[in-house]
Amino acid sequence: MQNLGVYASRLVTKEENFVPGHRACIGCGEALAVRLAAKAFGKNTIVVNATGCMEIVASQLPYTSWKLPWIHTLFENSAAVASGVESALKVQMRKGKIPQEDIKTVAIGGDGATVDIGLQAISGAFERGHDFLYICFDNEAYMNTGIQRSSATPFGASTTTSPAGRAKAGQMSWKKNMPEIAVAHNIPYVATACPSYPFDLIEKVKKGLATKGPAYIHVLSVCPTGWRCDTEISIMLGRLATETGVFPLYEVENGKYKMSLVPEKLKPVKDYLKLQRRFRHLKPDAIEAIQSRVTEEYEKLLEKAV
Amino acid sequence: MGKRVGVEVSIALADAVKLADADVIAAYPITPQTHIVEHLAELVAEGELDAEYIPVESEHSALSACLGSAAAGARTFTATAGQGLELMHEVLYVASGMRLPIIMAVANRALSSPLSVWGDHSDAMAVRDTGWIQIFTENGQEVVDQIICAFRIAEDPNVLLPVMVHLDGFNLSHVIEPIEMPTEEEVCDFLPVRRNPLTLHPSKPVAMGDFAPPVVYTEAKWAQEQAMMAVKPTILDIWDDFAKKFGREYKPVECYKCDGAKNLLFTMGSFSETAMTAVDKLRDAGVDIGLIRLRLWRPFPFEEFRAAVKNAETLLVLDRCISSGGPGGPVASELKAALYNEEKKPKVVSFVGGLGGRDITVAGFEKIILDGLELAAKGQEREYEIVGVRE
Amino acid sequence: MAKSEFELTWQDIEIGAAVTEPGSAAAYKTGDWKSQRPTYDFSRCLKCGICYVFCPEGCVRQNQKGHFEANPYYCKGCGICAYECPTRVIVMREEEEK
Amino acid sequence: MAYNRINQHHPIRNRAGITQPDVVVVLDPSLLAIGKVTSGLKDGGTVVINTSKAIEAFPELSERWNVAIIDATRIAREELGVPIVNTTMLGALLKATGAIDISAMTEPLKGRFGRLADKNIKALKRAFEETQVKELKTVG
Repeated sequence: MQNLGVYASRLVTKEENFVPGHRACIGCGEALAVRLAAKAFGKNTIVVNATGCMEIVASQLPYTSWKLPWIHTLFENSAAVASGVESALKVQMRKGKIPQEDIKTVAIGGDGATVDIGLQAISGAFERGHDFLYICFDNEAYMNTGIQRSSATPFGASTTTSPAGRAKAGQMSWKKNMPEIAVAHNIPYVATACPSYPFDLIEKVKKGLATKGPAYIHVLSVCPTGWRCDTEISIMLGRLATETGVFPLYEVENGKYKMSLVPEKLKPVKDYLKLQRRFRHLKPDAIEAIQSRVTEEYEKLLEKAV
Repeated sequence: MGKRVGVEVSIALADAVKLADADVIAAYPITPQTHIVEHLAELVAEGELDAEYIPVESEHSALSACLGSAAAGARTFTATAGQGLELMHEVLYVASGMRLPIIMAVANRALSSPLSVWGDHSDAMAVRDTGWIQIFTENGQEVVDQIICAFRIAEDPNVLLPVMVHLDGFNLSHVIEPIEMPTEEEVCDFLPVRRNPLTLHPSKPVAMGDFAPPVVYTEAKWAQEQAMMAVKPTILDIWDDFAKKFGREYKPVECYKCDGAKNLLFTMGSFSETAMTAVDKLRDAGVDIGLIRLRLWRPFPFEEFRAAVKNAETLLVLDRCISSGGPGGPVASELKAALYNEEKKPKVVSFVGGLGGRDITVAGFEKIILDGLELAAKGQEREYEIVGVRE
Repeated sequence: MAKSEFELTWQDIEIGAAVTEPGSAAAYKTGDWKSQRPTYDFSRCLKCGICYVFCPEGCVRQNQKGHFEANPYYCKGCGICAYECPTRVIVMREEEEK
Repeated sequence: MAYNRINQHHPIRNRAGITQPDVVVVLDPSLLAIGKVTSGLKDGGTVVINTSKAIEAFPELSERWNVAIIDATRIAREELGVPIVNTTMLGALLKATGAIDISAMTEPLKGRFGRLADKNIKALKRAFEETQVKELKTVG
């Protein structure tokens, strides 16, 4: 996994469903994640997109970056819209109004659309058991509006609404654990992924699509603009998030946890933090607090995966 | 022609949705809409209606699911009331902006605070500018007929806009009254299968819901508004066809004993029928009064309204909603605006009443009319009169 | 797309402002955003395609000799391909003034 | 509280609540002690009461109005197995007022109750038969 095998290009389809010409920032990990996921979607997928970076960069009238049927309506409702799409396909096929075929429904959104404003609609759609895949492309803040904190922003990160100052060291709450919230809905498939591990991401997306019932994938998407890092390390930083245990890769199939990647020894979290200027104000004790939290959470996860 | 039977209006409404062969219903329960969606859920559970009933977790998601469903080509219905309609507010604009032919029944209800589950038009007036075609009904038969017409109007290739059918909460939604239900064959004949120029399907990928920068937003909104302004002839045609097939006529503005009347009372919704009784009584007593009622609220039927009042000297308007800090009743202020540039126009006296389920009896309407005529003669001191408030 | 957003009239707007040409954004040039451009020494190239996989723009294509190269029309110059290339084929250089 | 209007000649257009009824039907006998159920009842009107008491127990009512009584709760328990008195009170109302021919009720009850219709029709008919009416003595 860590070193991509040679001839990597042969392992992925050349078909691009999310085409160049999009207006994502330079070095955007999220655009890469969407591009790779869209390859996995194939042609028979309808995409429901929440308002956010990926919607804005790909859909300015009169253009679209998508080669798939695509709909954007609002910020907080993509899971509900997907419920409607999935139900409409099902009933129309049943009634013979459209041909019977396997058409997948996917909803995508950023962390704000998923863990904050859209959480209720996602919970409702999961509970009702719609046959769809929800993918959260998590860049850990409201990047589209200018780097405001969300409940997915990690502890200590300085954002425009959790600025580091004399009294506060940036975001003072811990990142909401959305994959666990998805697991708590007893849906058949939950996974975490990162475009730094592209084949793993593509495989998980395909698995999510093939799942009957709701599936959820949480994709860490490095944002050089908001994380204040150099653009060329976008992929490396995603790898580092996994290698330090900050963002472990795993799957939960029918309640059973399985680690996708277990490094022999986790790298220190400070290696990950020091490359991002959103953390540069952190004092050693804050870094220590983050390290112990990451270690603790990682061990809890390993225990579940046994 | 179906049989005339005594049935609760909400149940008949749900049966009309079944006759229209809706594909997807997404709804969240709220008083006084509940009987509509309960009966639809029952029809689906019993296999009498082949549809997907999506029991969403909020009204916001109800209408959002309808967006997805309608965009994917399915015939789509929802119903709500009061707070529920308010929670849908931002989604309403999306449905019309994306030209999605969703049908919604609104069992009109007052808005909190204080909490009130009872009827008035505050919910309807708050959504008047959302780009939906809006039809008001006065009795159960009209509710059934207009629900069936609404599907045909919304899905007409010249329209492709969502339609709201308003029925007063409780005063209409919960009343058991004689209604003639059309037969399945009749509705099938009247309402063609939905054909969609653009839907979400892999056979022809389209992108719906792009954002519009300032250089193109105006063009997009104007295209939508052109569609709205062009729908009235289609609605009139559909109502004509309905009259031919079912024998019941509908007009954007309806008159009751208006011929030669110098004074007119203006109402919307189920109060209109009670007001007719008051008009009958006062006419018998020699008072010059007629009644006009608006059926088509959006698009506003300017020509028909102006024609209906052109010989009137006084127009008494009853609103069931306060425009807080504004001119009193939203309907009255619209009517005034519609008449402002006319050379010959009636004096308008604005009343607000029937708030939060407060009844207005026949005697109450008689008093409104007589007080209104007196105010018209001596001049209204304030922007509007409040009906029946205890002091 | 025949007309740009500056030329569209309201009559040109599709029903519901839909876009009926899939992937039409490919007409949009993002290449002039870049301040650095990738340069190649293909003698070391393994033709592995890692640069193709990791390009956020999806603008890397295989040329006739089988080497992978970014399309300057879209390339925003992020430098990911240069950083990830296992044999250091790619070097980012300052975009020259035109 | 629920209202009902019947008219076989004209469409009913008045949707306001009824403040001056011709008939008051009291489904819950405990209401007699709580509120004035006859408030607004027109002179010469009719009050129909679900009660286990004898008709003589309501002298004040029978002074001004026609009074009809029925032990609807008992009939409902015996015929339907539950103390839900709506159909039963309907039988009493028809007996007291003659507003609708009782035979016209069969079809609607079948439509409303399906497989439970027979029990309800029986309850309606029993109530119709067992209702006692004390008509107001017309003066003079």
